Amino acid sequence: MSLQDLIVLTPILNLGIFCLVTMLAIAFRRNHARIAAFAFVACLLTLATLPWVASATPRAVTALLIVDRYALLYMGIVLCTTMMVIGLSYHYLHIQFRERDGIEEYYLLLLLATFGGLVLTVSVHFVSFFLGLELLGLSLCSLIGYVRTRRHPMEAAVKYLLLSISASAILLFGMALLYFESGSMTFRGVGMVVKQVQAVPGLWLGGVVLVFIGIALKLGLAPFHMWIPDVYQGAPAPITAYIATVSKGALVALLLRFVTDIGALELPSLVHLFSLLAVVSMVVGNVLALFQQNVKRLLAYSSIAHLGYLLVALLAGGPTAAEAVTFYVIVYCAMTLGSFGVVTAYSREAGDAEQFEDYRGLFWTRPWLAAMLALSLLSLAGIPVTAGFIGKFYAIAAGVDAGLWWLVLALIGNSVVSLYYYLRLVVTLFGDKPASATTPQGLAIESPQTSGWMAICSLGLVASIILIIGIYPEPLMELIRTSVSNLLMVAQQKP
Amino acid sequence: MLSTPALLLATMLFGLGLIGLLSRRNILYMLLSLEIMLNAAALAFIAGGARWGQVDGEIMFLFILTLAAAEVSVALGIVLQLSYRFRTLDADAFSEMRG
Amino acid sequence: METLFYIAAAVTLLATLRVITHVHAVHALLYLVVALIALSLIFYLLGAEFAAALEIIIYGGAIMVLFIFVVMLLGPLAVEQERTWLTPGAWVGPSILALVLLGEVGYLIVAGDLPAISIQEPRQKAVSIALFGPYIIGVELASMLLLPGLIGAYHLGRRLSSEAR
Amino acid sequence: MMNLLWLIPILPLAGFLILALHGEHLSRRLVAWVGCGSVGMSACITALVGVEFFHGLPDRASYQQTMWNWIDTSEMTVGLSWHLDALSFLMVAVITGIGFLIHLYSTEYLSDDDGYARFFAYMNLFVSAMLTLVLADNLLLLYLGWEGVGLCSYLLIGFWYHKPEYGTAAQKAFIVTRIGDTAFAVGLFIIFTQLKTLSIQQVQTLAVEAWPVGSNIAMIVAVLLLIGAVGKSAQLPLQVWLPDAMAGPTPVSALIHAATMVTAGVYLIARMHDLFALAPLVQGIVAVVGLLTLLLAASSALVQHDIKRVLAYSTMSQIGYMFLALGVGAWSAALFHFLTHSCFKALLFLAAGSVIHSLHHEQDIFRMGGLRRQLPWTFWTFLIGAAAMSGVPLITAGFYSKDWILWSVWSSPLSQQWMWVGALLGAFLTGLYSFRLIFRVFFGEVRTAAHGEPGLAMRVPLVVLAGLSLSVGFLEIPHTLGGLSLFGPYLSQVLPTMEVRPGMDDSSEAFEQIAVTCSALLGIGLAAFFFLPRVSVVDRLVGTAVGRFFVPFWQGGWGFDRLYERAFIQPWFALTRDAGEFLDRGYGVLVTGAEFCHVRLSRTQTGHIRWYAATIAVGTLMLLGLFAL
Amino acid sequence: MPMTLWLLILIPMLAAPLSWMGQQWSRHAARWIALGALSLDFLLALVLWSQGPPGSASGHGSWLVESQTSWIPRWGISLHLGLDGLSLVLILLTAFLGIIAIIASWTDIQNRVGFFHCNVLLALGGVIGVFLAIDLILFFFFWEFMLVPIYLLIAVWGHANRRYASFKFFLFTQAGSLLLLVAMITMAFLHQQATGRPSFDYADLMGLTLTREMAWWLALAFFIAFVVKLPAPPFHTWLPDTYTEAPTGVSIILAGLLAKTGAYGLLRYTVPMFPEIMSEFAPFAMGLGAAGILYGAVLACSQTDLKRLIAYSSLSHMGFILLGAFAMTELALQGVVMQLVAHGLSTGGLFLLAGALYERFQTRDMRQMGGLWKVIPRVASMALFFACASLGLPGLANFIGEFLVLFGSYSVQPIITILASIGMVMAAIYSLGMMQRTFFGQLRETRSIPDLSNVAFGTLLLMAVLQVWLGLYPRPVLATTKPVVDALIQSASLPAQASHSVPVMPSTLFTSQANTP
Repeated sequence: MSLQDLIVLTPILNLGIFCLVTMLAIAFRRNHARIAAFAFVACLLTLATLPWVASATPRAVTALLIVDRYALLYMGIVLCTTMMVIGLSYHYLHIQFRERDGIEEYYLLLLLATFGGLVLTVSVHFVSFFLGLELLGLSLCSLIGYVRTRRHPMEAAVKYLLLSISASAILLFGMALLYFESGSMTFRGVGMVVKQVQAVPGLWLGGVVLVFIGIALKLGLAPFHMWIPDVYQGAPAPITAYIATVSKGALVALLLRFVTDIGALELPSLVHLFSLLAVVSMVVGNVLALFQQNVKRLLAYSSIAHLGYLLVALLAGGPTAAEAVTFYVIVYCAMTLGSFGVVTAYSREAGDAEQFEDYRGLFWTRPWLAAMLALSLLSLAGIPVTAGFIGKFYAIAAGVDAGLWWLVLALIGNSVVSLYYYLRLVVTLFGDKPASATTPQGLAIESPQTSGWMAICSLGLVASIILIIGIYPEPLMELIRTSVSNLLMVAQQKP
Repeated sequence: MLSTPALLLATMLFGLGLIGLLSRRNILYMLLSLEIMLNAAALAFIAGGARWGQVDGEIMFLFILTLAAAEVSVALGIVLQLSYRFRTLDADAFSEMRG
Repeated sequence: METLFYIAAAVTLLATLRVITHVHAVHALLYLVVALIALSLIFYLLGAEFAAALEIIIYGGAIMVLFIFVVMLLGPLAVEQERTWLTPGAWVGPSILALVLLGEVGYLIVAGDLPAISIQEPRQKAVSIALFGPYIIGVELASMLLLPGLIGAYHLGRRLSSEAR
Repeated sequence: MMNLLWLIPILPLAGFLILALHGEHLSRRLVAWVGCGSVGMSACITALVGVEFFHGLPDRASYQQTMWNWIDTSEMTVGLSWHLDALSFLMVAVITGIGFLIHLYSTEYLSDDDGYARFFAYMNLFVSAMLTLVLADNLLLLYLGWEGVGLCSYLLIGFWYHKPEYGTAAQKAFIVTRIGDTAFAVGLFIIFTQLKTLSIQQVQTLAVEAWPVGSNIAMIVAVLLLIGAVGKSAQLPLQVWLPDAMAGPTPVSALIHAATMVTAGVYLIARMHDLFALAPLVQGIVAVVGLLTLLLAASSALVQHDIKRVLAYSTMSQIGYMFLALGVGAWSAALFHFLTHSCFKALLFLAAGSVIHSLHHEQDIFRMGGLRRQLPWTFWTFLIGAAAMSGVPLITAGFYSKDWILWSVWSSPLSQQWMWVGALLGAFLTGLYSFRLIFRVFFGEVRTAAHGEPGLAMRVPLVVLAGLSLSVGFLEIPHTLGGLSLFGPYLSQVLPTMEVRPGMDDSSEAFEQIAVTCSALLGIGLAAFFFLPRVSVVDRLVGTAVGRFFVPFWQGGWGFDRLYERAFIQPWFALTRDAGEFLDRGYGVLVTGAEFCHVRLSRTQTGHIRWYAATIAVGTLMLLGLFAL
Repeated sequence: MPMTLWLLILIPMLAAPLSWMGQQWSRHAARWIALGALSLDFLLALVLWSQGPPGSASGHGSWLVESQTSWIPRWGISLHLGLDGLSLVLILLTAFLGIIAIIASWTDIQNRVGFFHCNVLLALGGVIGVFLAIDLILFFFFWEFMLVPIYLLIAVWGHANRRYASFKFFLFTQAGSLLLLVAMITMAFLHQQATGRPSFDYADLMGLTLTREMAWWLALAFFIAFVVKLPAPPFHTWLPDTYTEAPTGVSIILAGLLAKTGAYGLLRYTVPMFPEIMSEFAPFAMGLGAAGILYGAVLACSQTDLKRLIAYSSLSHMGFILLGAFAMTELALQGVVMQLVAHGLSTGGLFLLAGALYERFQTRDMRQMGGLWKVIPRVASMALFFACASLGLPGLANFIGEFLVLFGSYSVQPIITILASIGMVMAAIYSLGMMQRTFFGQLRETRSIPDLSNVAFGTLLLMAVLQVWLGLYPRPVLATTKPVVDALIQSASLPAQASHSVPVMPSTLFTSQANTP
């Protein structure tokens, strides 16, 4: 561990130290606002180190990590998203925890999860991969069940816990098989085996498939998507946003690196596996979302489909694919944050606003909130002027570039189908307010008239990001292009 | 070399764990089954280490152990909370969210 | 050597089978402990004696105890089963399996021809060097991993302060 | 003076615009002034133009005037241009002259109608469109007028819109003629594609150069134009609309469905005579169509109850004569008959209108009778009209025109003997049904009391038209009777004169004329025999088995309406009964399918952790099996 | 000068939020703002029209006015606008019909007025953008952009079945346009393969040399995308529902303008980009056009819902556009342009009247009407006029459009043209049937009903005057678009020679790089 190593690890170290400090701060004195601000600043400072670190990259730190621009970019995504989630969470928690009983650990767990996410982005080794993933997963598990007084979060926590550990077990077993076959736990080392022999060893292939299944489970790709809607629905809204964005974004970063390093796309059977996962995810996600009446579940299903789109881009391989995937991740994070952010901002003490009925006529009572949700949904649907369009453009472009015609057709077909349910929600926003304002459970709706300035600021920021990317994506494209070329360059340089 | 039979054993243990996970309704048992699966993975790593004469497998085992410890503590926390609130550990009872 | 391995494997499998089929939590746990011990024997046979030791200490010791602790805490869910815990028949299975293992270990000690000993330097040293050399980051991460475990368990397992009153 | 030509169609159009946009706010008197005045001024200008046309132009060839280029592309240049020659001048004169008289008549006839302004607006528009039709220099502009008169016909038939059956009749008229128009349009497409021009003059010259006689293309074009003409002129097989068109006010029937519009087909064929000459077979078809129509219509006219329907069928029949003449190459004869027919048929309709007017809109001739004394003006004018139509020799115009046609049929190299026989039968029938009408309406006992003679505005047109019906025939007197020939030479500038078959001399002409005269007089006599006696001979005749078959058959216009109802209208309604569409249902299946899939897939989301774990296990095993083994 | 193009787009777009806010100032502020913005646009377009001598502009490649700014160089996408005769005519139509639509909504829309006009302006801005963009992605941008406001307009202010209709509209269009997007991207990549840099520029892609198979698929995608919007069977089933359920003003925009964007796409992209394929494809496309004419007409005859009838008649009219666009003769193309304008005016008028009727009787069912001429003669007479226009009465603009198309198509596909002509008879049946059932016959209403207001009547009269003007003197439109039409025909005949010669590098064929800033 040289000084240089420490420098490139600054972001991770910084956040790790902040985790510890936050814990101490909580132990010292509980104060919701202060801790929230503290966590926010932690992310902000970490974010600030990224450009500084960039000059020293790329650099491998031990066999476990590699810090390159690609990783830094994803770190940036993860950190920005976390900051937004913190912004959204404050008011939400304020309402949920009237008793002020143990709110503060929430931020600590959030920071820890983010820490795990950062580790994932730089991992090139099974150990760091696995540990990062578990850091993220365990923190999330606690966060999902954080509002432990309500039934749904607990139910979601149990489901997430059990299924996520199953996923870890499968992943670990796959890794073990790969290790058994190749004698190496670095991604590239694992990939070397295949490059040296003519026929791909079955055990190796099995290991890779298991690892992919583990990742697919965490990402919620069909047919391993079952837990997604339940967890999304049960988790507190800001955490749902977090699961949908940070955990997936970081994992995609890792997946892209893994796929690139082991050269998975050179093996037809793995390409077929990915194609299958992509198509099934798109179809299943969209079909399940079609007539869904619960907004959070609907968004969950849509996220399954979006991961499918993303896989199409990933499958294309090559520089365009990496670019497309990264772009898509950014766009996807922004619009998911936007949609779940509105759910968060519109939630109340009795529970999250998740029924369609809650949103009927929202545009006429709270136009900005509704506009934000509409914008996010249209972005998810891929309508121009929103970032979603450019994202979809990129995905299609990658697919076309690689000549994946059937996948591209599946993608656009599914986009059309998905439009239906997004529009269903949008049209609800513009509907007429129902006469009797009760939820199906018979609870009177006291629709909140305020959402806290932090949430509003975050949403505004997200909206402007969606619009800016949608209208002038060039700077972001350039950034991604340089970063991604780094990933590929490293991949080619050091075999 | 015992590494290949060990891998076989690991696979069988993994399978047994999986069966346990699928067949038990009590969350506690499901957790136990998961522990078995993790253990199986750990065994597979050890077998890999033995095959290549490396210590990496063992090190991975250590980390899996750490995970198991951390995970069990969270899991048991949840189990306790569930039993406080809902007076049941039947996994099928927690299916209010669906569709 | 190989026979030992296969016997231990058989014990592991049998014990594990009982874990997943047994209806009583404590019994199942007992079987699991047996399985873990058998597994640690296998680790040992594979040359990973450090892992074997940790398996028993941490897994068989710490984690399983945690489980048992929770089972005890579960109160109503455990109370009804308390009577059945005391039946002596429940101890038979684990005891037999444990005895088999004991025999194996005894044989190993008596036979003395250990595969691990054939490695020149002590295994733990290599593990330690690797652990604090190339895997230092892993160790740090693992230590961080315990933090969410700690906090999660603390937050989730705790009752509300108002409820406690 | 000639450069005022453009005003002729434009003035009525201006009248239309004034009345349409502002008519409701004008007094009736003013409306009448505008309505009649515009047509009257048109007539005056026609007269002025006529003076110069007859004196100023060398050889009275033709005069052209372009207002502006209507369609102006590099491939097609079509001007809004007028073309005046002998043929169009004849038409213009008839349209403006008779049109003015009928307008004048209408001022009184419709004096207590709500839609006074609307009526005159439509009438003015009609005159304008009709003038456009006949003055058009090119086929596209002709088509504009062609469709325009169709529209006005539609509007005027459905003038009393509150009666649904009138509306239906109007629709029927428009749609049936539109079928013809469409064929006409296709003809235009072919002409343009082949000859790259639509100018009538150029089309004729180019066609003669480009297409050999009897060539397929000439035949096809001629047939298509013929279908157009047949539709407009209510000839077989598109004749079904005309009897129903009598739903419109009587002046409308007089102007549109007797004097002008229905003869547009005749005009078209005459206009394009060179083209038809290229297709002898089609010309033969024209003759046959004319002959068949004239017999069909004449027989149907015999048994109608409605006075206007009788006249409608008689119109079809007389136009049949014109077609027959055109078919045998007697272009001038056809147009001469057009001229006389316009006068006497307008007269008959107006007189019938006078009857109807004074009987409070009673149209059934079986409820009329003995009106001779109550309505002497009407009676005498009607009598003159009927006589002209039947071709009472020497004194009526109808005699001279019909005689010319029959003589042409007799002597033309293009005709057959049986055609002449058929035409002769037609002449007989004409006398019969014309005087049936006279005897039914004006003789016998009084069945419905009339409330007095019409006023001056209605009487003047009647008298003028009666005078014309008697006099215009003298423009062309066969040389067996003195041989004054003004009309034929006048048109010879535009239309070729018919060559007579060899071996036809004065004696055969005299014989032929005697036959015609006899048949007409026989018809009148038979009518007197049948219908004059109090106990009608006819009733007994109708009672016989033959009568029981033929009377309903003829009344229904030979069953064409029923045939079309079965063959076209009912299938059409069957086709359009369902407002949905099958393609939409196809997409509906997709939606249902998606819904089905959604419901099925939703059931997999049970919420049970163990089920989820099971899917994971199964999924893992399957993927491992698929891709790793 | 180039900025004027952006002004054309930006005026309505910037006025949109203003009119939304205007709601708070006074009841009619939103309407006046919208009206003002569109009038300004209209005037601007008129100025452009008067300035550019129509004869000098020669269609593709060289534009009357052009504006190019870099946007996304990574993909070779630029903000490239270009105006030629075709776009000019359509922009004039857009602004005009926009004004009409706002007048039509004056009494129709009473709630959420500001937001309504905001959406109208956004949609119109998008439409104008579509007509101006000559970068494919920019085109697509506007193409999609206009959907959302239109969707909202239908979904919020529509009639009873509005949700269904709005979904159908959006889904169909989106399906088509995503195909289009894929095709566009493919072309950009092909350009990259050929020259080393991707480009979405119209001129660049026009010159692309394609393999036959690839060209076939691309052409198909370009065809379907635009035909869905046009629409023609079997992609039309969104049309009747959408046109029917939309509020009056939006129906006018939908039928008058959105359908035109499809036609515009066919003329601007599909036909000139793949001339060879299109010439092979023409019989099929023309057959589809004829099928649309007949199918639409038959269904129009079956309807009892007034707006549905108009909708199907609109489908029928659009068939002529398809027919003409693929005939690729000067006459047919001129006819297509004419039909675009004429159909906008005639259908706009009819929808306006249907809206007026709905406002008065709260029904669109013709079975519940009848004899209305007596009560509301102004509505009736205007309906008569527009029915005549719709059935293609000579002297009105529709006639010019339809006949030029038919004249132009006959030389190419006689049989199909004859079949299409049968549509003229059917047009008479449904148009007159509509008049008969609505205005003629026995009167059922006994209460007194106000006739058209002077403003509405004046508006309709204006449209009628335009119909007559263009029907008798179509030269302004024909002359303005002549260069475009000539260029189109040239591009269609070009490959016949080019296919035998050596493939030319795209960049040498068209010199669009010259005007890159």
